[in-house]
Amino acid sequence: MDYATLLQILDSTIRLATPLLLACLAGLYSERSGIFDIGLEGKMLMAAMSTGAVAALTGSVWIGLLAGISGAVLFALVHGVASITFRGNQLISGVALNFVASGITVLIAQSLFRQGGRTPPLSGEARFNPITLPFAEALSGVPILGPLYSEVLSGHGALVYIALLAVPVTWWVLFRTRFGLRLRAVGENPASVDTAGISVIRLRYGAVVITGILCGLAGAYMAAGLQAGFGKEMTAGRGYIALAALIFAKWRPWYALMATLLFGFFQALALRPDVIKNTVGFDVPVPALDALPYILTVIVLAGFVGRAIPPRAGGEPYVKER
Amino acid sequence: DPAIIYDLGGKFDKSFNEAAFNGAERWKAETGGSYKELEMQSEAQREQALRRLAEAGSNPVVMTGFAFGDVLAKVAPDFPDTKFAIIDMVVDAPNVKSVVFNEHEGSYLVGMMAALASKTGTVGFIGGMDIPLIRKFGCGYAQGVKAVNPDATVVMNMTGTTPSAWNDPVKGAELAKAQKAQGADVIYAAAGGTGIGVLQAAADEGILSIGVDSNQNHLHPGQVLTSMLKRVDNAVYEAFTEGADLQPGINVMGLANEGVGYAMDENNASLVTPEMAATVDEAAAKIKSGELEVHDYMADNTCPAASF
Amino acid sequence: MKGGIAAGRQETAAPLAIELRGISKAFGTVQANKDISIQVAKGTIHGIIGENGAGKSTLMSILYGFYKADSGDILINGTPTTIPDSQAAIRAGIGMVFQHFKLVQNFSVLENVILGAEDGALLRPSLAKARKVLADLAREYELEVHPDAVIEELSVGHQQRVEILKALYRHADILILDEPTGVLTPAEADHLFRILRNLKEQGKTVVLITHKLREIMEITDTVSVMRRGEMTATVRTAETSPEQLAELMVGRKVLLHVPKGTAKPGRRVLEIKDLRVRDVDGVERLKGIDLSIRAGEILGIAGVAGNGQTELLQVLGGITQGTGTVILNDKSLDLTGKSSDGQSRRRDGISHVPEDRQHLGMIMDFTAWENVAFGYHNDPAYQKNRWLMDNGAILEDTKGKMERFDVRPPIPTLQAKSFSGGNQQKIILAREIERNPDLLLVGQPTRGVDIGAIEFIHKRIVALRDSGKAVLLVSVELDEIMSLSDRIAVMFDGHLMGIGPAESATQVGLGCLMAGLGGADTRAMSGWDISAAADEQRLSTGTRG
Amino acid sequence: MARIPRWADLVLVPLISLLLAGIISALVILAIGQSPKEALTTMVTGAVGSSYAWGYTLYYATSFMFTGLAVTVAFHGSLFNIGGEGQAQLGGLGVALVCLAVPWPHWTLALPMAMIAGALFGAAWAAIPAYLQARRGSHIVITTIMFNYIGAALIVYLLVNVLRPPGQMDPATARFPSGAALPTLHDLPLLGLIFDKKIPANVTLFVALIACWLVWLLLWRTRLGYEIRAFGRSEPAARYAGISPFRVTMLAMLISGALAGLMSINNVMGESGRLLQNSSEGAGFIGIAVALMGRNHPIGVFLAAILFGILYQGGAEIGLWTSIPIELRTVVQGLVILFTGALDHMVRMMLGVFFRPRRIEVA
Ligand SMILES: Nc1ncnc2c1ncn2[C@@H]1O[C@H](COP(=O)(O)OP(=O)(O)OP(=O)(O)O)[C@@H](O)[C@H]1O
Ligand SMILES: Nc1ncnc2c1ncn2[C@@H]1O[C@H](COP(=O)(O)OP(=O)(O)OP(=O)(O)O)[C@@H](O)[C@H]1O
Ligand SMILES: [Mg+2]
Ligand SMILES: [Mg+2]
Repeated sequence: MDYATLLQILDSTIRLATPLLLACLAGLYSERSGIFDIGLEGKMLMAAMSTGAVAALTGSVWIGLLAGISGAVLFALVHGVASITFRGNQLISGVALNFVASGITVLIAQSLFRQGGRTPPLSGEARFNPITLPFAEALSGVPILGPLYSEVLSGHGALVYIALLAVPVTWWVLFRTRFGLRLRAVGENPASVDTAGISVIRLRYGAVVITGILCGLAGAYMAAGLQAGFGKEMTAGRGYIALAALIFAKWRPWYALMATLLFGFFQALALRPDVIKNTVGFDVPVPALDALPYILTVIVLAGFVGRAIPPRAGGEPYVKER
Repeated sequence: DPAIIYDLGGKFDKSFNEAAFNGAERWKAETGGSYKELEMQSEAQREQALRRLAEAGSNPVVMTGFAFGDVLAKVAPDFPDTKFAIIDMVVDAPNVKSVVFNEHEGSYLVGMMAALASKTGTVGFIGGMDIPLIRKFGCGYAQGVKAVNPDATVVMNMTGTTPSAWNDPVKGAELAKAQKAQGADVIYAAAGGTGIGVLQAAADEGILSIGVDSNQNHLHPGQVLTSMLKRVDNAVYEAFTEGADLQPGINVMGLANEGVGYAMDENNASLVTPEMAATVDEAAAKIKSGELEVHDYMADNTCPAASF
Repeated sequence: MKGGIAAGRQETAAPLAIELRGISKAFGTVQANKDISIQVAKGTIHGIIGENGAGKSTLMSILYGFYKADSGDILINGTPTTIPDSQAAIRAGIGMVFQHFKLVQNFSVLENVILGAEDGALLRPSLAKARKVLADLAREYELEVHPDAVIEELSVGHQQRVEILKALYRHADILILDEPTGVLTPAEADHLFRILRNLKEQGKTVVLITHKLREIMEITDTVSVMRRGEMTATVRTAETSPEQLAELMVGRKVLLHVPKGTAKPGRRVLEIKDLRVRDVDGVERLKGIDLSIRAGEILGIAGVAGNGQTELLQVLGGITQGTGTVILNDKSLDLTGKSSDGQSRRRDGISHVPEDRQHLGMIMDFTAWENVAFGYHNDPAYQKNRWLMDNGAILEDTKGKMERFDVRPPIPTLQAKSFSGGNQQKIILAREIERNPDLLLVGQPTRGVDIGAIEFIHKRIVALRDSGKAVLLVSVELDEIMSLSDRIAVMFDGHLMGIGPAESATQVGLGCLMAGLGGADTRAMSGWDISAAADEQRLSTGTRG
Repeated sequence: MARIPRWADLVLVPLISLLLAGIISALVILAIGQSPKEALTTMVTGAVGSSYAWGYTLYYATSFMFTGLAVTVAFHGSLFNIGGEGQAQLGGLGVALVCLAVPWPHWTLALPMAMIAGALFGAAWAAIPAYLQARRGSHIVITTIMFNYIGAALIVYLLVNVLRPPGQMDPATARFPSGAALPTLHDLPLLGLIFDKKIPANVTLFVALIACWLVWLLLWRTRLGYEIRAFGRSEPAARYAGISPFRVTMLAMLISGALAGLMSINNVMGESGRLLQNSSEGAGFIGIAVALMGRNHPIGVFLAAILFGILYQGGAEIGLWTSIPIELRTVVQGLVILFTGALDHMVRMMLGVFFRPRRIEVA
């Protein structure tokens, strides 16, 4: 594999990893607070549709982004009401909301635009256009690192950088702020938070809303960054992959970056049969290529990560009085 | 009244089923008639839908997609008075009209077009799922490319193996970008909803794309080189027009009878020079006359110009 | 007379720190507290005793704002105070150490201490301040814990210190401790009492819930007795006796010491040679144990929790693996785990009452009858045929067991978690003892169990011995070990420090051995075989000290 | 929390939950400018309005019973098997291989063999994730998701390159011999009188009912079931009782995979008569919802499967015969899961107002 090819694959890795990363961090907040969320997929879908629809209607991607975040937060709040206020089963609530999102996005898009559940193609200001990082031009001549900076890091939509920035920010929030301390505590032992005089419910709602916001960013990136509009089921299982990455990352932000980049890299690699053929020396059947990221994930899980211990109070509603 | 059943992708898939829908709408607009339409959601429904339409007296019943073949073979004998038309599949029954397309011929032409437009000598093909029908597209395309430029490289990718393979524009876009990185500057997408992503990414990256089934040139004016037309709309239109007098038998829609072709309109006028059009039209004429035969992947599961 | 004068002075002079008036609380249909009133004077230590489920924890949790009372008033330092949540309780100067600690297991001590009492949105300043304050508190009250230690690595005793530190860090003037000594070794308990006296001297008020009358007598000024959700009496400690308290608590006379005849040891049932166990991290936890138990004798293992007793029980019970020789009734047991597990041990004649009843001994979500089959679900008596279990038979069996062991309520279809701790323990004991094993392994049989039940449990264990069975008893309660055992062995750091007859054992001597020390006190115990390691240990600590 | 009588909990709560889901669905339909009444009538007549409708509803319900039971068995062992989709598809491969291998003379011979093959293949696809969980601690949720994708890829590869008869367009196997065709309810004596038209519901329905009963027996009447449930509640306690975590994890997952694999006698052998790609059509995922809604009890699974059969078939009818997009079906399914499965406490609290708790003294 030559350097240019590597750069292209890395470039692709970043794009493919970004929605995974945002969704993974989203799940991190929720699960760290003790609320399991298999509804990441649904929230991303909802955000993608809202972004696509509103950006198409207003012509502004930023208004679209706001709409996308609102859509995802709305779903997050329903999940919160079900699992925090009414102490429902968090897995069921997540599954249910995925179903609802999968259907309602198409219903809304169809009744708004009558294009078979798609939103109209976005262009210009209605999309996240590539941002060229400072000095990208100037540095592109520097050997090795120059192209890495100008071709791989530079030239993505704003949300890619926001996602990358979200990693240190999440780390900082989690481990350096009062909110983070309480968030981690409430996911491990809500009673300790309660007896310390902090509202478990408020904390968990806070976490769930952050989850919604990050899912909103993920969905918006898919609809208005990677793509130019929403299409039915366009998240194509990325919410589940993000969940896998979250477990892989053992609920830690920097690991989440690693895990999603790894998944993104596998996915990007699978798009290059030529590279794989040159590496392994024979033609790999197309379905095997498609399955490659998943096979590699299983191998990595079997070989490198031991038992991942989820936040101890995860999945259980906080009930004081039986 | 006639009826039409769309396959799983749905009538707004911007390609195959949408073409059928357009044909039905054209018939409706021209004749003022009315028709019934259904969209499939699961395998078990196919039979139900066929029977229910036949029982309700719809005639003819048109269906899009090879997946109906098996079921139609079971159902058609039960309704000898109803005429059926199936697109993309041959079903041997006295009341069935089978319409198949020579997609390899159309794909051959756009393959030539791609090779003519390419400056890098590398062009791309992105299919939805790795199934024989898509290989038929890809194989015709590759032959066309090689006919113009024997040294050209055709980069081929398939999107996936689950149903989302037809509906993953994001992956389509990434594939297009990956192909561009391999030097491709014209990419032909035969991948349903995924193709939308391919065309989008090609437009974003400033390279050319080729649409499929319907005329997709308008999606990105000036950036879609052409579209491989599969006149499903004509097939539907004709079946509707023939009505209850539908002629059973096999109807092969090729270049010769305008069943396939490539799209020219104001959106791609600037991209296709008269010389290019002339070269392609010349080949089209040869195919029509039988002078040039494009190899059909389905004939022997092999392809002279590409390896699957 | 003297007590009367003291009390009189207290009543007039000392203002009340806590006054509860007519507190009632129901959980669903269970009336946990019924019209309870109580007064606690400032600067005193007030004890609360009562059977399991009497409502002690509930009452104190209401005071701490963890539960909301259905009715009643709370006065703190004479002022009526509403306590809707723990934040309000903390503001009112109340701190509470719960029966089940409310610590975040994977947080450091510092993080646990500042949780909810941070000084700002950022952690760093709070942590730095807490580190200083903690050091001061540690000095002032003998409450040393490493501020950066992670909770799950701390012994329960140290975890408890963290809980107390949490309360003091929040400037608690009133400290509630719910069964604090249930999990502590005698030394740790003594240390705790020193701390409590110290707190009292500083003018703080302490409320202490416990089942141990010795502690009530030793440290409290006044004591309240609760029974079935009601407050039955509040008396001055100096004016009462353990027997009277026990009767108030249970509503009948209780034997505080089970009378037991002399042992008639028979043949050797269990023989252990050079038994070694490593934990998951490869650390050796049992470092070569040799001992034997005869039929008709109770061998008590004394020791501070975490010195290998758990590993000993678990390796004998077939839960973990080890090396060495274990011979049961002339049959060598497999310790590798290849051909043995809890099932095969039961077939060989070993029953096991584990230390941790809620996590090992039963399944909390299972019904009582399902738990009675737990571990014995392969018993042919419980099978209808080759494929199916005979649930009816298990149910019948359970009814009998519940009756014989006085499990309350005697409803086999109730889930285990709806029974109080003492009754859960009785179910496990019924299951294991009625198997009539050749060897009964029993760990902490009365931890957190009220005295009525303790009496019962002790009786059953003695009865099993008298029927000619061997019992291996592990307990951190020295009282229990000394009153039940025929012979006592002391464990320290995976070694046996000494073994000898119970009659000649002394509290002090055992205490030294439990700390890994030999010395005069231990040598004074006649008939005792003291390990050489004990004296070596003494030398090394001697040079250190 | 409010206590309500048992009958109210069992009858009123689900009914009111369904009603709430219905009301929200109606609002959704109104919001997209369609008529809820039309949707409801189409749905009801299309799913339960005739024996013909039931023939479809029961067909789908049969599939959901298998996948629901699959999730249930694993769940009791605290294993969240999301791999039903892949296991069902692999089960379909097993069924297809058996059906194609021999020119079966009669379905009664073909069915047992196909069941064995389907179950074996399904179990095999669950075995690797199970092993990785039991021995390597790899999280079963992730590995089963991954195996869904890997399974789909494997099936497509086999269908396109190995099993597809030459010249056939579909990525599908050849038709099974007619001796391997399962009789539908229409073909059966007596039942044929009720189901007077060709319908997909077939004898597999009875296999599913037996499976419900067997799973109930397994979980609550056998030692293995006892061990699975004990292990699922507490692994340390299971060790104490001498229950081998490895054995239980493996067996629970193998049974789960086998149940998912068995589903394919319904769709592959009973309905389509050949193996298509994506043969499970999402039934594996719906099985999760069915199990969760059925409270992981076979009777609950049975009822939930019927309910989802109704929603699935009724929703399809809406998609077919009205101008409301088919996606409404997914929305309604989601709302039903949400209200019956996750917001049930809300309903209970609402009802609690009517059933004032009586206080009894502490015993
Ligand atoms: N959170 C709760 N929900 C429902 N019932 C409860 C709850 N906590 C306690 N109870 C019930 O209230 C009663 C009193 O319980 P409480 O814990 O106050 O007893 P206790 O005196 O502390 O007993 P122990 O000595 O076992 O700790 C018991 O019947 C118990 O089952
Ligand atoms: N923070 C801690 N983390 C881990 N282990 C600890 C910690 N504090 C104490 N220990 C361990 O507990 C044991 C006793 O510790 P230490 O000497 O601090 O107790 P202490 O405060 O003097 O209590 P005591 O009065 O009971 O002796 C030592 O072996 C020590 O390693
Ligand atoms: Mg208590
Ligand atoms: Mg010390």
